[in-house]
Amino acid sequence: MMPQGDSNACAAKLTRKDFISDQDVRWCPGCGDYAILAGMQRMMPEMGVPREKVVFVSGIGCSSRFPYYINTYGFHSIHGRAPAVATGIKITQPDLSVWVITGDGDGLSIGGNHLIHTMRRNVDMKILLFNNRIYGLTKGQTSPTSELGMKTKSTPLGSLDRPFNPLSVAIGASATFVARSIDIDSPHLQYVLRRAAEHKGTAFVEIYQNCNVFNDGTWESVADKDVRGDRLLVLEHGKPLVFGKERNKGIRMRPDMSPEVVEIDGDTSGLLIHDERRQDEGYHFMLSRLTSPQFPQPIGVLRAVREPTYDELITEQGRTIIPRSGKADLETLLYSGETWVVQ
Amino acid sequence: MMPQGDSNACAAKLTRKDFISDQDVRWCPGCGDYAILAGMQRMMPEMGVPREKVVFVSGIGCSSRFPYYINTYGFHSIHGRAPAVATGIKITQPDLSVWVITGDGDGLSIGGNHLIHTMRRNVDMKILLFNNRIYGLTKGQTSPTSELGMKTKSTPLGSLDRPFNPLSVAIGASATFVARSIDIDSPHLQYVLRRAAEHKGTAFVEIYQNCNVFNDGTWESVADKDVRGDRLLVLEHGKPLVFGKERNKGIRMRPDMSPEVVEIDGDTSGLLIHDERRQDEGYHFMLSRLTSPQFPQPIGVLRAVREPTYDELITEQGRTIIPRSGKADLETLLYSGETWVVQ
Amino acid sequence: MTDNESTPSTPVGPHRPISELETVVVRFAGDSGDGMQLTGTEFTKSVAHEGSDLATFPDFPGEIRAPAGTLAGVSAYQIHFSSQKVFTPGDQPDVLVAMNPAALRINLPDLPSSGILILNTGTFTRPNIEKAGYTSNPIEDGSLSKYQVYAIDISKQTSLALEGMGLTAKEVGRCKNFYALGLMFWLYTHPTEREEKSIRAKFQKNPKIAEANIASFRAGYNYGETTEIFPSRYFVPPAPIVPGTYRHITGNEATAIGLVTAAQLASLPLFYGSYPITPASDILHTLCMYRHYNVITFQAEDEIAAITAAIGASYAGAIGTTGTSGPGLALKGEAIGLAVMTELPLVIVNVQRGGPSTGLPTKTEQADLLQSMFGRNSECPVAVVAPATPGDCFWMAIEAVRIAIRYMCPVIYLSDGYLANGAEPWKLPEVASLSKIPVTFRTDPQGFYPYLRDPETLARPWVIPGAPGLEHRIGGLEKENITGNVSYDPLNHEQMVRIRAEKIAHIVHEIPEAQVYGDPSGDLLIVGWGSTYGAITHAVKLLRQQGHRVSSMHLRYLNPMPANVSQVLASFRRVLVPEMNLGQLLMMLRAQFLVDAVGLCKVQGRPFKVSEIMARAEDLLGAHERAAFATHAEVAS
Amino acid sequence: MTDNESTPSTPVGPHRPISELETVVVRFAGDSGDGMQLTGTEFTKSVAHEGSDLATFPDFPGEIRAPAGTLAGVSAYQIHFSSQKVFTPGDQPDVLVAMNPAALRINLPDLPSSGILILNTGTFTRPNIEKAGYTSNPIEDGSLSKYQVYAIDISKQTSLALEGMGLTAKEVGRCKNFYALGLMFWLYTHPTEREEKSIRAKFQKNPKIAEANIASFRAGYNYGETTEIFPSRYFVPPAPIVPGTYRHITGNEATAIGLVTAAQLASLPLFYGSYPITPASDILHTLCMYRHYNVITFQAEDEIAAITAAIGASYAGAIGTTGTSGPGLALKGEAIGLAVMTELPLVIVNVQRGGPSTGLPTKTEQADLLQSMFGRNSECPVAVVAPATPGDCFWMAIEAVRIAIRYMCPVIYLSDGYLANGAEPWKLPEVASLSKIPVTFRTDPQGFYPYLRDPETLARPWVIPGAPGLEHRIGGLEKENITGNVSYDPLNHEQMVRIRAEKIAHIVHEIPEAQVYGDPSGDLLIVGWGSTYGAITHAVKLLRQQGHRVSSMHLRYLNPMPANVSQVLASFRRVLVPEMNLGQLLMMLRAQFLVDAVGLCKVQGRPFKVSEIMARAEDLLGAHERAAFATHAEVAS
Ligand SMILES: Cc1ncc(C[n+]2csc(CCOP(=O)(O)OP(=O)(O)O)c2C)c(N)n1
Ligand SMILES: Cc1ncc(C[n+]2csc(CCOP(=O)(O)OP(=O)(O)O)c2C)c(N)n1
Ligand code: SF4
Ligand code: SF4
Ligand SMILES: [Mg+2]
Ligand SMILES: [Mg+2]
Repeated sequence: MMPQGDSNACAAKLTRKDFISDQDVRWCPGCGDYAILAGMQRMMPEMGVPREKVVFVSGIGCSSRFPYYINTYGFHSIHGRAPAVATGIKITQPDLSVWVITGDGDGLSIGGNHLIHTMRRNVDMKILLFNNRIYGLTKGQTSPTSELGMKTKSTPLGSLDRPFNPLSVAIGASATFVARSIDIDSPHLQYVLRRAAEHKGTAFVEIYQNCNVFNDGTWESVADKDVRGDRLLVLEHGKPLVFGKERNKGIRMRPDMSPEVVEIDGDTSGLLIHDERRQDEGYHFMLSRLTSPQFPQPIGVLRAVREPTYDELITEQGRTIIPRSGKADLETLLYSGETWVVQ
Repeated sequence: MMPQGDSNACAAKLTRKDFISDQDVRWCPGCGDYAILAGMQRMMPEMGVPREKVVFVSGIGCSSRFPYYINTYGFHSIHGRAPAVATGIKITQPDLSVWVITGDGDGLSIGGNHLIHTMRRNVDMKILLFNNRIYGLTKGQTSPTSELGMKTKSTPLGSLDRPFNPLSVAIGASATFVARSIDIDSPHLQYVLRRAAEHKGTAFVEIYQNCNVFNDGTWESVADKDVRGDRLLVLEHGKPLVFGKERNKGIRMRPDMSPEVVEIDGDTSGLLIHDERRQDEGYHFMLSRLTSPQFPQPIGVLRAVREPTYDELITEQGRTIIPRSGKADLETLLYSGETWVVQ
Repeated sequence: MTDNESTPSTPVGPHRPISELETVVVRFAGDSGDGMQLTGTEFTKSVAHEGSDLATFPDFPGEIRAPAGTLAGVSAYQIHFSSQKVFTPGDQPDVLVAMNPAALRINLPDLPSSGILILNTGTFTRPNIEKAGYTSNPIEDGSLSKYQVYAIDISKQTSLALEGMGLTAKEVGRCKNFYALGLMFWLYTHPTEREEKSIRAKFQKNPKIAEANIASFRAGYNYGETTEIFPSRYFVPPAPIVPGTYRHITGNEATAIGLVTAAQLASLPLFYGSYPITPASDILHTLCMYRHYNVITFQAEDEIAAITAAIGASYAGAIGTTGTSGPGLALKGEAIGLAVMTELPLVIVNVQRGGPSTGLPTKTEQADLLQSMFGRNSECPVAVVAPATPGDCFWMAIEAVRIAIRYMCPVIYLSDGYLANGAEPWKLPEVASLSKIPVTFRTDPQGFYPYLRDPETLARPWVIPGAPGLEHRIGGLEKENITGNVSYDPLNHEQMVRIRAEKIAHIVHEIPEAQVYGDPSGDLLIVGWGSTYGAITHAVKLLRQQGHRVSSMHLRYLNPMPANVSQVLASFRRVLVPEMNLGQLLMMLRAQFLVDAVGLCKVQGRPFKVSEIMARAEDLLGAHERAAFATHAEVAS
Repeated sequence: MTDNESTPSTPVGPHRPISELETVVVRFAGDSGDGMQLTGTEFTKSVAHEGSDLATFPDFPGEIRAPAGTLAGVSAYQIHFSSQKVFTPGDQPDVLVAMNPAALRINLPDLPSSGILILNTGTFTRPNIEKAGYTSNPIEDGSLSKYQVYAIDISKQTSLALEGMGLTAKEVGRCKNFYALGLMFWLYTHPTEREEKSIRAKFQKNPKIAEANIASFRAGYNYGETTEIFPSRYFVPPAPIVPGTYRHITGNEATAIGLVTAAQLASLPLFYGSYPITPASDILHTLCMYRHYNVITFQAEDEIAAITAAIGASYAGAIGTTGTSGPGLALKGEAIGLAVMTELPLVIVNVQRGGPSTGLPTKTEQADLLQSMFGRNSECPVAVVAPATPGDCFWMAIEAVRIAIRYMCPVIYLSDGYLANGAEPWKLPEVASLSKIPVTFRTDPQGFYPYLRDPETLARPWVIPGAPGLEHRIGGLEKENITGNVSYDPLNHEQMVRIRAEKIAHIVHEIPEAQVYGDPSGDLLIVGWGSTYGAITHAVKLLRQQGHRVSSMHLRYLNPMPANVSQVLASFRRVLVPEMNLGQLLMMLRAQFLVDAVGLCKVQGRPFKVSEIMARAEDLLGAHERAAFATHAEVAS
């Protein structure tokens, strides 16, 4: 829609370095955000999109400082509003690759409404929610993903709010792409980021992120190298739901449509087969609710279906309406309706 | 928590009339809101709660005028914020029966975030969302529940937003009680209202409501007397999912955990049995997604589970903390921390 | 005007004299279902064609349809037409057409004694009379004795006229209003052909109804012609109107068309992010008709999403605009700050309504001026403009866009409910006369910095994503001047705070001086802004005719104010500021210019009457000293 | 003071003279990890016990931990103590303790030449020096020649002192700050026992660390005692302080405790709805410790939910309060309107920070005054109060609650980042001296109307759900006076608009007159509000000592302003208004009183220096005429 100078940076030639900005990174030493930033900078060149065609939009939070550190266009907006800002950008320039970086507070607390409406509209943008289950930037209050009973600066007696499950919220809001990954599992993270990049429509990705200062080890019990095998269910399209260090456990469905964990020895028949593309969300929703300890927690792509995106529909509407509506010049605009002449 | 004069109105003796206020009702003739108001006024006496213990809170919209017409305490707040106002009321006076009246715009558009957070916290209040799939009060713009392609004042070329499914949003937000009814089916509506009243925690009820001025007949295709039988699935706890004028159809689950409609002749074995009380939401979510024409649309109580409510937890916290924390007088409050004396 | 238009082309009834009038005010009033708005606009079109100057005021009930026949359901439409220049819809009607008892009950208080009162007796049934809150039938109980009453059973007359046309009773009922219209055409000697054409056009989808309405219209006309009850007919000569092509336009339409025009003049896509709210919604309804003009309307989930999406659109190279009313503006405050900090162009349309809080959603008010100036955290200056008439909305909308782009800043555009729904004949501009709005997107990486400033305007460059080599990051944290990097440096912060303020102040160099109506100096200056223009100007005109040394200055630019304001204020002995608020412009003038101006405050959800302004002005001219903030309007409380 | 406290109880080194000083300003600066805030507060406690008057200013970096040794990571704590009354933390330090190169780099510019500079040479390694942006080692390149430099390898000294205590290197590193503290104790002849007790108390959970810190503390003390490098020690005599029990308190703590106290005095539950935001979050953190005082803290999903929940709480009979900073206040605007329309008590705490937009979240500013006055749609008046010192936060919080309840209205309470984090010794009030806040919930249905008004205050009755027979409905639409029914009546609307304004204006009858510091009339009046109190008062004190006819008036009530303001303003030749904004109170004073006051505007995210105010005052006293809005501060831009 906009006039553009032609790209001088040939996408093919880009490397990770090209996506490192000149700003020095200001996260606490040891913060999980560093790994996510690195993963993104590694994945970016593979997208084959020139830097000037990429925009990162964020709200406010430690996570939301992300755009400063990646050498593309960036907009560090206000708390919770990044999806709305990004919507305006994407509608105006549908050919941009638009990414939203948000946190569990920014995206699910103050920004929850924009998040679900963006997913409802299926605006073509990638939303990465860094979930550290705490407010980092403001130094440690509960967030909408903090566990019930968690003691924080704002809940010294323990939090009384039941947490959101970000994936369930996304599926409830009819998101077309829903995935999860982990800051410290960089190959998996890059895979999920690539999948998000490839998806047309709103791609929602929850990333387990460690805030080593205010909520250290929040994901240890599921994401630590030594427990992962048993606590995480790595989803692969078309493959049965198998997990466990020895790959000796699987997930089956009871006749009443509830999931159960079963021991398997090699034979995976009867297990649910992961299908990220099916339309009916009951299955995807069920996956999103699987939580440790009874169940392994799923990572990977839960749901990925192609539906018309909001920006496509708008562009399409323009394409079809403009010819139908005849001349669109100022003369026609002004001299319409009932006019009369005074001599 | 508050000092109260004792109730002079003995709940038992109350009748429908006691809940009719002196304000003349200002809805368009023929509006579905009248039926809902009547249903509520009929149900109220059955609750056995004295009028002064009931508060209706609303936002802005035609539906939100509701509190003026029912003779209890009422607060017609601002657009979208009713659940938050109600939360403050309920926390302060946990013994009140708190009802929120909202619309598809008030509750799901501007107020979407407060709605999902209230359900997440499971604050004990009943939320009735009058869904007419249009903005009535502002004279006919699309709402978040308007169908894709719907032509309205603000979308003369057809709406480009995919609609929310209110029940799915609620289940995605971990609501403990989720139900649906219809303005024109008054026995069913009163049943659902009673169930909501009985539920402890956030009870979310979507009510199909007709706006005969700006969106007349929006629910005809499913709710009309003559099609209801085949287009609606009336849920009853413990009963198989059977529907159809001749009760000759049922809903079964495929091995891949997707629902299918099957013809039955009397024999309901193999059909899913409705269980509103089960913890895992996959099944309830699947129900929420059933939509005509492929499926009948469920009405009744989809989900009803008992979990600690936010107000209970706060009260409980107070009960446990106060003894533990010793004297709570001003002397102790002020003369704490490190003090020193200047003679 | 052409001859055939200047005199009525239907034969004039034999015995009836035609008296010429300079000015007439007619009010049509009836139930919402009676189609009074249509009757009014049809009559207005004819008046315009006859060459009178005119102003109209539709006054419909709250958002929801009230039950038929109730006071809450009364809808009215007033037209003021004259052979002289017309500034307002008129303080009070000369002729009141009341289609039912409720309409009579609500509107009669405005009718001066011996005013003409036309009633549809057919609706004065017991239930209707009671619904209107009358204990007895006013037509019979003599309570209307001081008016010239014409009691006609319009309902019955209409059904007689439509007999045999095969219409349902309901359809017949819907034609009543054209009977009344016909009667007015006869009374004011308007030609009927044009109207009949217009009716056919309007109902072309349903010819049967079209013919029925025409029959009803003729019946009304002929009733006047044939019956003897009207002693005379009237004729209002054409007014000296600037020649040109005219169109009847409401403020909301003009605002919408102005925005589209501005975007076209800037060769930019127009992005309008909005969340519906009375009385601004019609701007959205109008704009969404212009998709083929590269207009994108985005109905957001709330006002905050609407404005932040508009900010995103501006960032991406569209002209981002957002529209709302007072409560919505309050919600947009934080985001306006983001646009100020990121120095992006943005137009915020605010159609003011009665408040505070939800207030009186359908009524007019001017009480968001100070909110527009200060309704955000910290020092957060924006430009503020305000149209003076429905037609002026077109021009000020273009101004708002021009300023926003040239200075890379948000502009708040203050309309109000009265302008939004009020209509006037609007002289269409020559397209060629509209000057382009220059836009340059920075594309050259050489020496580029995001906050490099244009020495003249202090504006930063507008760079849009997609421009290779200019990748950069902006946001809401304080920026280092030039580089745009995040900076906590104390001196840089102070410098930026002052630059943002100066940038807005600089706009003064590119806006016209404020016009003074009347002499450049005198005893009293009446200062106004926004929709009070008509009432103030008319009041000043009359006061001057009475020989008073009174002038007026109407501010269409409120921040910054035109350069000559201070000098104009200094040229008058007293300064009066009539506003539909408690003295907001008044406060700004007193603080900025230390002038002992006094306010005339009316906060009743309805516009000033000319007489109210004249009364207050005469007091002041009577030179009694008064306390600075003392104010009084039609009502003292 | 008791004897044993008035002189140091450790033997004084033989050859060192003790010179008495009236006033000292010490600044501790180091890396965030160095524990400078703890060092500062420990020293402050000792100073307080010694009986000096004092003021402190902590200055820590932005929200996120910056890498060790970087400029962004520098944290500082300044204390000003004296045998005279102390008003501010001091313009500049006499002594600067810099624990690493970055701390030196950032703080050195504030140290006057020949100031005392104590450096930890152990940290001046090449990498650290470079991180600080030095090209060469400042200790060696002579760039420090104009200061009294004491270069000590505190790192090494500490590890020597802790040898054999079985500590990790990291643990040893954490003890450095106590070495510096010990040195200061020696230099200012403070007794050591009390401090050692205090350290044991603080680290009781970890005795090993406690002993290590004590050893380090002693080592520092003995270093001063045994080495000869310090020519002399100092002694600051006790100040004439009002006797009583004192407690060190920050503005945020005082605000929280004030709110709890007010609720207790009103025998109401306290409801605090808030969404975390710097610098207001600590109020939430403090209040959530008081659940057993019937305090309910509700961390809402956003600012709008926070305030609307508070409104619900007030409606249900708690005292509803909400707290935020500028951007959050912008979001609350619409909801404040609801509280104004429903006439419910509500306290909105706003801890101002640097803006606009996200701005400088950790820095102080005073630029939300006009937002507080006008940041909502339509005519929407609220009361506005502002504490002057950290301790005053307690008193004004009680005032805010008292006014909100008595007048059934929202009250905006304006603190700022400087008050919020700044601390002062606070004299604890006698509990008995605190007067109850009367509350009556209407429970009698006889003659009840929701908007029946108290003739004195114009307040409507506070009825809470649960009261039988008083069921009624309120909301955001305009109300009919008395009955509270929805009303679109024009005259009722104007009456209600004026009643809401009068209700706030009436508060003037129940607030104290503004105190004038200095003579009641003179050449110059300096008017201030909020946290500028200390700097202004100190400046006035010094100016008067120089013989100038200067006084000051500090406004703790901004809307309405005290009754005597106009008369006080009229009693001075010139009026100067120093503000950390571009002239907001200035605008209010000029508009309301038509006084040609001038502003001194500093918008740098940091408080005024006494010298800046004195300089501007001396200009004005020099009686040169200046344009009304001309302003200038430390920096001209
Ligand atoms: C309107 C507004 N309210 C509150 C804040 C304060 N604030 C900044 S970030 C944040 C939450 C950060 O938490 P999260 O989104 O989880 O990000 P994280 O720092 O944990 O990465 C809050 C409350 C703000 N900047 N603006
Ligand atoms: C802050 C704010 N924004 C917008 C409005 C205008 N408004 C009032 S009601 C409404 C939507 C009503 O739709 P819905 O909630 O579906 O209620 P309905 O009238 O259909 O029952 C809107 C946009 C408002 N009153 N306040
Ligand atoms: S506070 Fe937590 S989330 Fe924020 S930068 Fe530090 S470690 Fe990361
Ligand atoms: S507009 Fe629609 S929803 Fe509103 S009152 Fe009329 S019919 Fe009912
Ligand atoms: Mg977080
Ligand atoms: Mg609706």
